[in-house]
Amino acid sequence: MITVLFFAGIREEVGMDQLQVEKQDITVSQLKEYLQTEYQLSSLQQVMVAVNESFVTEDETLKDRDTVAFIPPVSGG
Amino acid sequence: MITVLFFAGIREEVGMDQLQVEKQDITVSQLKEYLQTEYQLSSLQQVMVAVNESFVTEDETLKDRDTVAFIPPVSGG
Amino acid sequence: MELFEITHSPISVEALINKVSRREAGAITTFIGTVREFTKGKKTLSLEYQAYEPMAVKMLSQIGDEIQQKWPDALTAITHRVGKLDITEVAVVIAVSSPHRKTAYEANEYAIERIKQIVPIWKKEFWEDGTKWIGDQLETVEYPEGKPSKGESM
Amino acid sequence: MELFEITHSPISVEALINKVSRREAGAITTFIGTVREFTKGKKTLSLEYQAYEPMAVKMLSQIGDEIQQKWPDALTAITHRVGKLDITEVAVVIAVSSPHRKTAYEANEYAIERIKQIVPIWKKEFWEDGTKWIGDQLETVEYPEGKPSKGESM
Repeated sequence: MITVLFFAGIREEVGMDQLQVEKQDITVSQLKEYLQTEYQLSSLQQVMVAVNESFVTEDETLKDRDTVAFIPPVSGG
Repeated sequence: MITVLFFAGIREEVGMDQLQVEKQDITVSQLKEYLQTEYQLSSLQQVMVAVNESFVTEDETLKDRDTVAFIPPVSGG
Repeated sequence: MELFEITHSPISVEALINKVSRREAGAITTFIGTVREFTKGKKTLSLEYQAYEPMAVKMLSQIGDEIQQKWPDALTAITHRVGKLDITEVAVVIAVSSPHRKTAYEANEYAIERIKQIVPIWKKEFWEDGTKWIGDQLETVEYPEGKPSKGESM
Repeated sequence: MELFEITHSPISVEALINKVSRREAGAITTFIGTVREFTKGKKTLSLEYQAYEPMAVKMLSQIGDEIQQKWPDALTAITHRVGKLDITEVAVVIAVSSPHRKTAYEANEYAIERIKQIVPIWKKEFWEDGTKWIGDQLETVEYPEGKPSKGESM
């Protein structure tokens, strides 16, 4: 199982802070495709992805119990 | 009469904060020469000069009641 | 004492200065990011900051490590506030101490640039006619490498 | 409220920040010059600052005018302390606010450079083996023009 976290505009679009996905051994890119199909998300193209609080690339493979966060362009400061 | 102000190392060398000089219509350069002769001052070469709180050059002419300050290299900040 | 923090309360600039003050420092710079009323002519009523808090703390701490690599003499503390903020309220404070002033300025400016690149914090603007989550403010819409760079020193 | 001051008392950084804080500012930078224990390996016990006070205030104010010319968006406040100071005590605080951060950094650094050129304040160092009035710290012994330049914008 993978935990997926949403923030900012994506959180508002999805309508929830997080969800659990019953998958593993898929890539970040495959997870994105799955979520886009499942939730009709418009804004997953420009987001970065963090796994367990570290930035990763799209080809990172996800393990059971990983926490994936979608990070839209940041605007702190 | 001209009021002359001393600061920092020059103040310690002269042994006073200020003095009155009974002169006028002399240049800054002439005043320096006069003070160096009168007080055996070693350190008037590298100082800047302010008249009535504005920096001036050596050829500035001093009027009666001007306040002249010798400004050694500054070290604030 | 934590040098890198996310807080839900008002930030004390003095507290951050105290975190980096030390006998070998001759210079301390602070950057205080405040909520500005007008951005490109548009009037902001208030802001809301949201953070992925544990990762934001981790990234702030990474910025501290990057600064340590680039300017070994510098000591950095950063606190970013989240939640709703009014005009003139303080959103972020960066304090850097160093024996010499040049380093204190450079490292401080580096920190704010990096915050705007890699720290997962988002700003929502509230205007009279609506709201919007603001994207990347570095005028780059996409990350050419697919993720933010880790900085020269990493 | 005076933006440019010489004081004989401890300086409040918060007070200076408040002087420049305003609704149109998104960035405030501060520079805090503190008494450092070691300079080039030599241990300082304490410092004494002396100023030609009325002229120092006038020159600080001139620096403010120069900044206004170069960065019209910036608002600057500077307070320099005089008298005896111990290690880690604050000698000078410069606060600059601006809508954008770049200006706040640049104008702040300009201010400290100009203070070290034209403001009649002197520092006496107290060491274990003696004292000395410190000269110009910009590594230039003489002023080629016979007096400090008035800055590009003047």
